[in-house]
Amino acid sequence: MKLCEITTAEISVDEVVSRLADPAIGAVITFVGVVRCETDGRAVHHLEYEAYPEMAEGTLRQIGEQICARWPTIRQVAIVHRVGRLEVGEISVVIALSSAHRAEVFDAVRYAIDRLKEIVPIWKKEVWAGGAEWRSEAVG
Amino acid sequence: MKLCEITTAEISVDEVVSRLADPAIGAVITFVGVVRCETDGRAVHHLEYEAYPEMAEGTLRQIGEQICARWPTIRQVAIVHRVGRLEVGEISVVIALSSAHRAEVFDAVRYAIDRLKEIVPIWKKEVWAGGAEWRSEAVG
Amino acid sequence: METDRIHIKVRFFAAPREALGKGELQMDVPDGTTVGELVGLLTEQYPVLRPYTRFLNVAVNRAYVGMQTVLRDGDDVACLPPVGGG
Amino acid sequence: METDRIHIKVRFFAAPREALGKGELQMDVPDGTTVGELVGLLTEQYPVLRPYTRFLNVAVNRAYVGMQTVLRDGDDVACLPPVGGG
Repeated sequence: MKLCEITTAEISVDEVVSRLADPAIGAVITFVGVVRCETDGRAVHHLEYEAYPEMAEGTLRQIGEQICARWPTIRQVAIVHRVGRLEVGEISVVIALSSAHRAEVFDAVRYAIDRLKEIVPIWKKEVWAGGAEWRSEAVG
Repeated sequence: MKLCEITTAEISVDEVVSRLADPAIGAVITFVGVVRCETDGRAVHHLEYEAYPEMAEGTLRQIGEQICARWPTIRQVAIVHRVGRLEVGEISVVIALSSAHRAEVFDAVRYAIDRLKEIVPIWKKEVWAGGAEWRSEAVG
Repeated sequence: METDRIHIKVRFFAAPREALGKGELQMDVPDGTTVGELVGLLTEQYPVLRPYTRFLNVAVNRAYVGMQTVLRDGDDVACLPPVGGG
Repeated sequence: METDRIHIKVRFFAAPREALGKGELQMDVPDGTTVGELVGLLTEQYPVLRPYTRFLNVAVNRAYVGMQTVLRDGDDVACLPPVGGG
């Protein structure tokens, strides 16, 4: 089972956490991204995510490797991002980090989501009542 | 559905996250506590959790209310703690916090798990090959 | 002349529950008894509780209280050893 | 005498993909062409890409590269607008 994956299927947090299964872990932190009904005051109808999957899975794995190098208490990192059409309330991404104890995992998961938004080739199109727009953290 | 609960049943992270369902949320952070095979060099066979459930659910709700008061960007807090006999690898607790955006939720979930370990009337007995011991953060 | 007495329920958890061999006691104590005095009485009547009493927190009717709190008839008292959830 | 030419695949995503109306181009470019020169060529041949090119990152064979990188025959080039996952 891959630790990092781009998928068109619905994401289960339990399933992503189960990818980290290991009797030595005592804590898992997850970040769950959910499609919001609203951005910048505009009512979102749905989102369309597009990825360059052959590259995006590798970029996700790199983020995982960087985290394990930077925070030695992190045992493993699983990141699953969904692409395609997503409705409001659906899960777009789950990032799960495991460690023996709870300290330090919080900083690491924050790093993971920040990097994911910066470097992983995934794009998001917001579709609202009167139109649609490709959105990124970097510009706009 | 209760946001905070003491249960004897297996915990699903997805189910706990679903308690926060709300079209205005964009991020959920979860802390997942997992039974480790080892503490302080001793091989754990299993754990037994005991709670004062009538009080523990109220204490969990208090932690949720304190978080919402202290971090206004947090919308809701769900905390589910399992009691009874738990095997290595099973989930003991899930803490889930929702917010419109991802900032600030990390500090809040760290606060939640620290307070849970300090004030909620739940006790943990470690059972290893040669014996058993009630453990707490405070003494021992 | 007899002192007025009140009836309370005292609950035990985890290690002291196991030491005592039961999770609940029904007790009659003198009216005006404080939580601290109750803990003293318990240690006297049940020496097996002695190793645990100095670490106990006490909740009355599901809220943490101080040792000076005066008990009332019908109170639900819980003797809480150091907690260890998570 | 003819300049040697190389064959590359160029992929597009998100807004520039929609503007172009397709996700992939097969192109023959002069041997020695850099990534920056390729972006220039694309803007010339497909003016519809102009609003996007100054924000583009380019990956060759699934790794980010700089604009000075020289392309080779068979390269898999991807034009990546600013990402927005999460």
